[in-house]
Amino acid sequence: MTKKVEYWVKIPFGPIHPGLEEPEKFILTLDGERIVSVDVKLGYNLRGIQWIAMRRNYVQIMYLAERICGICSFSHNHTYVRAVEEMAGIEVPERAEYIRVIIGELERIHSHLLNLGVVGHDIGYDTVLHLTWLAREKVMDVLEAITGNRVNYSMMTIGGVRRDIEEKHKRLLLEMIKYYREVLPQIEDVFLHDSTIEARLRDSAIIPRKLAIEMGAVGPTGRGSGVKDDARWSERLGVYPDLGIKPVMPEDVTGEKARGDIYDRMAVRIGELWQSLELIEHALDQMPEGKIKTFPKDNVLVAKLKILGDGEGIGRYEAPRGELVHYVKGKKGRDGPVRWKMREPTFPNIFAIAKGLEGNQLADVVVGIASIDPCLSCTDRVAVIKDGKKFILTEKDLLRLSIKKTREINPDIKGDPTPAGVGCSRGVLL
Amino acid sequence: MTIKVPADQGNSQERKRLEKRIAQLCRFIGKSPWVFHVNSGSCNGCDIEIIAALTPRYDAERFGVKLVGSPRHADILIVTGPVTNQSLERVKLVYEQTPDPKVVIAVGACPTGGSVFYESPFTNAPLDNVIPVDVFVPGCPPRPEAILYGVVLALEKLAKMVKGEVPPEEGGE
Amino acid sequence: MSKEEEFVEIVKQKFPDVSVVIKENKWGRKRVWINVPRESFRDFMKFLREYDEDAHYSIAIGEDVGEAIDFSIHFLLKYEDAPAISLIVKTSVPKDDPVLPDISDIFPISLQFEREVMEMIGIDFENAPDKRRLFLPDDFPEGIYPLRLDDKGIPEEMVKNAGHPYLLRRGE
Amino acid sequence: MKLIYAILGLVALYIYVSIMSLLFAGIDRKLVARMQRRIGPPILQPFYDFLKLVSKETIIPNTANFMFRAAPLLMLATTIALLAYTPLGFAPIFATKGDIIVFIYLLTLADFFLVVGVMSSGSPYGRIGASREVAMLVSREPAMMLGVFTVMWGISKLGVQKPFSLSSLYEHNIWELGPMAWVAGAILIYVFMAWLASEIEAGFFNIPEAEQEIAEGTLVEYSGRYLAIIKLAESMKEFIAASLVVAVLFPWQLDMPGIQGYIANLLIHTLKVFIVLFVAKTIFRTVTGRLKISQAVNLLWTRVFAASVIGALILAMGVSL
Repeated sequence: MTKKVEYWVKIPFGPIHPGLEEPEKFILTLDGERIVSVDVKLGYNLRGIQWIAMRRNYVQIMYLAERICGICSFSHNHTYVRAVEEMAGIEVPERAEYIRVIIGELERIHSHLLNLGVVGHDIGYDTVLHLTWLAREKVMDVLEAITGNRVNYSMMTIGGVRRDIEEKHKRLLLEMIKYYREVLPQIEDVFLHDSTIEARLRDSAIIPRKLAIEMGAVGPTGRGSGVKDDARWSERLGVYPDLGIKPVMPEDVTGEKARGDIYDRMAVRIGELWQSLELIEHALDQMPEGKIKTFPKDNVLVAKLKILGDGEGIGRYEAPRGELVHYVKGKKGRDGPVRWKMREPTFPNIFAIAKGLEGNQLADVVVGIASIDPCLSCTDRVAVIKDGKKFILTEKDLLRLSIKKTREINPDIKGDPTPAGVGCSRGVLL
Repeated sequence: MTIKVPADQGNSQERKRLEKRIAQLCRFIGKSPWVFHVNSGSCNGCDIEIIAALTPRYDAERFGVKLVGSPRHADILIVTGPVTNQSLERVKLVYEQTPDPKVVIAVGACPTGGSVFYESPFTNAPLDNVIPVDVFVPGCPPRPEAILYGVVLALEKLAKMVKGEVPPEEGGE
Repeated sequence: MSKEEEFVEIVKQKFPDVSVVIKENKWGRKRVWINVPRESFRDFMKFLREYDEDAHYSIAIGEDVGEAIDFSIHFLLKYEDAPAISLIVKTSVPKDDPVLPDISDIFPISLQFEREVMEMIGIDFENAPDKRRLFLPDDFPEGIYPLRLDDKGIPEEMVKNAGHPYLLRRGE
Repeated sequence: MKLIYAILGLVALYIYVSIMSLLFAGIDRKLVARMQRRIGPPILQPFYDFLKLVSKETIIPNTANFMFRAAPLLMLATTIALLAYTPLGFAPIFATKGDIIVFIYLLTLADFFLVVGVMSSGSPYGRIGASREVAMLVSREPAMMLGVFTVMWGISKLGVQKPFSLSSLYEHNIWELGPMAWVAGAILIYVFMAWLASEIEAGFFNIPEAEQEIAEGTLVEYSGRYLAIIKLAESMKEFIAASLVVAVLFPWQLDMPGIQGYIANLLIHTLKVFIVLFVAKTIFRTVTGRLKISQAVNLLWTRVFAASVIGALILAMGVSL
């Protein structure tokens, strides 16, 4: 193999970067514009949630669980509550299950529309951002009407739901569904048939099925690569089976086999938007009357949990970004859990996309990362402590750091760059 | 000609002349505030509300607000998140890079008092002891209208500060 | 014979010294809890890989239980048709020599979970390909493992307080 | 004596074009916002941006050498020099034989100075932006040059005082060269529109300033006064590039004598430039997203250059028969 001299540049990507909404740091080794290898450095978002949880009781942790991530706050709350209910063996009334489904699907709609806009924004297509976010305001209004807050709606409590869905909320929901039945076809048309988006998203940042299974990719990222798994379906969660839930695969939306590129991930998200609308409709008309929580008062709840709380519980739920798992271990006589750990869908997806990005161009990095819809605030749970010894990484200047690094690691090209990425960026133009 | 207003300049007459010079030049900052968003470990509930403020329904662009990509171009620094230990250096760095007449807005409960992460040893929550903050917008997350109101307040404060009424160190009213 | 019982039969033949329990929660979801001694941990993982090629490694939990450290992993097997087998494999490691075999060649994603457990609880996975820190930045003091409950955990004076009124009254 | 008039004319033109281009930038931002169902900033927003930027403190990275400071000024200087050769509804001030070559040379020189300034700033983001800018620059010029030279050659066939000069565009125009030229004209419209879009980096070609990927691309290091100068120079370059397209393809003018003639022609020309820029920039920016640099270069070579070659051939056949 003739010795090819290549000039690599290492570009730190993040942590504060307009393209990425959260601080994460990808160190990209570039050969010209082609990415050779990606190294992920997390930890900018650590707030010590697990450590704080050791000092809180069951009810206080619900407020902590919901502030792990702003966009999927209901999913975290829902999974934590399920884990505690499984550990303590608490029954949930039928009506509360249906309300949980409705709020969960509303949050999925708002999170998917948000991600469609961000992906459109990342390829410079600002009109898509503005129009999808305008459409998203509709679901935010409905959520605010039902739960009182646009983001971080604490609807869940252990053993049921905090607020009920009255008659006027039902009318609002039906009217919203009618509104989305008109708007979604346009958004779907933009994302599936527009030439620019097709040119930018087809065959870029590909995650093959084998890599997706190895890296345990979940949610739209996994399903986009052909892994047929949806936590609500594989867990037979609550009332989802009788609402007719099944994982949305790219074949049902685009008609072709899943290729694992950004295009398929977007197609899965659009398919899920349609599915959420149907789920809400079925839930609305199958919802029985009855009470919405088993323990009316919270202090009664904490007292009961002190007695019942023994053993371990696993909660699994399909957050908008993928399968979310919470593990709670309780001991009798303690009003808080002994151990609480969560694993967010972004954690495996980040390492899957890091592998998937190799061989692509720099321009694909932001879109690739945005396509798995990273929620880094979920991913970092335990933070670091800086004690007396001040060890300041005196980086004089954020960008100057990259200059220093580039000059430091001026490429010693002894190792030959073997790009593991598959598929070259074939520009099919209009 | 970068005008550095020397805080404890000997003859205050020379300083007053400099300040008048700045005030005369800086009156346009109110008309075209360019915003740079700094996420220091936030749960991005506030970040999506900031971007929602730029989208059609709340539309901050009608005041000329524009989200820029580098701190060099920014006038307003919007900081969200409880300043985790790792982003502490980044926040200070970005603050130093922003050109001079600048305003810092802390959006959300986390920079104000560390909301639910108040006792965590890993966050140095009130943004005030990291960088001087001009406006705190409370709320978890604050509504887009509250963020826009915060921007307007910040611009008024900047205009007053530039005219010299509000001494830049203490917080003013 | 549901999928769980069938799986448990196979496990019982291959690994006689493993304790297996099937628990069912209030709404009828069965989970298989398996306790594996440290020695047969690695070949149990190999067996899982053969049993289901697409096994999904979902979460790894490190836990400080007084004198030992528990390490449990949740797997999802046979999720092609509806109710998948939800399996939790538990092993425990004494505190004085917290060493576990590394399984990142069988499940590549487990490397990241191991890196996290290494820096948070202190279990050492020998011959793990990448022992760098995942979440903790480089200037984190060596000996401290944040999630430990004993002396190696976060000392009291590191607890900060961002001006919360009630905290002050409790005299902290 | 004539020189003093020329310089005065140049200064007047400079003031006029800078105001008009900033005005158009405001209208453009307003229209794009309206198309995205937003209210959008006031029309005079670019003026406020410019004045605010002038009053801001300028930060110079200490790794940047003197070229970093000189580049914006040189860029503005080349753009002003460019004004002397641009056809603004009347023959350019220094119209000589073959001044089309000087025009294209100055146009590319302005971009070149920006690239040199960014490279000297030393930031890898800037370097990536600069390399993208050069890739775009190289791949868009040939298509335009081929188109302009063929049109000039066609017109000089009809007997013109100064062949190959931009002033000859106002004596005869492409549409008088017979029916074959009309077909060629249609193709050349596509070529020139694509060239204009890539010159002002709108829509598909908004790659060097791609703020998502590489943090504001080329302009990442500039701030304060230098940024203001670069923004002004860039919007003036937009106006000049559009006026070249208008002069070549839609050159119909009133022939009124004296000063009123100049002013009337100038106003008509400005209106035409606004329409062309509206199509090439506003609509294009709203409807399309950004391509990858490899796709953009691929598009410029395989589609735009090919069309330009075909157009030139048809025009040549039309003229020679």
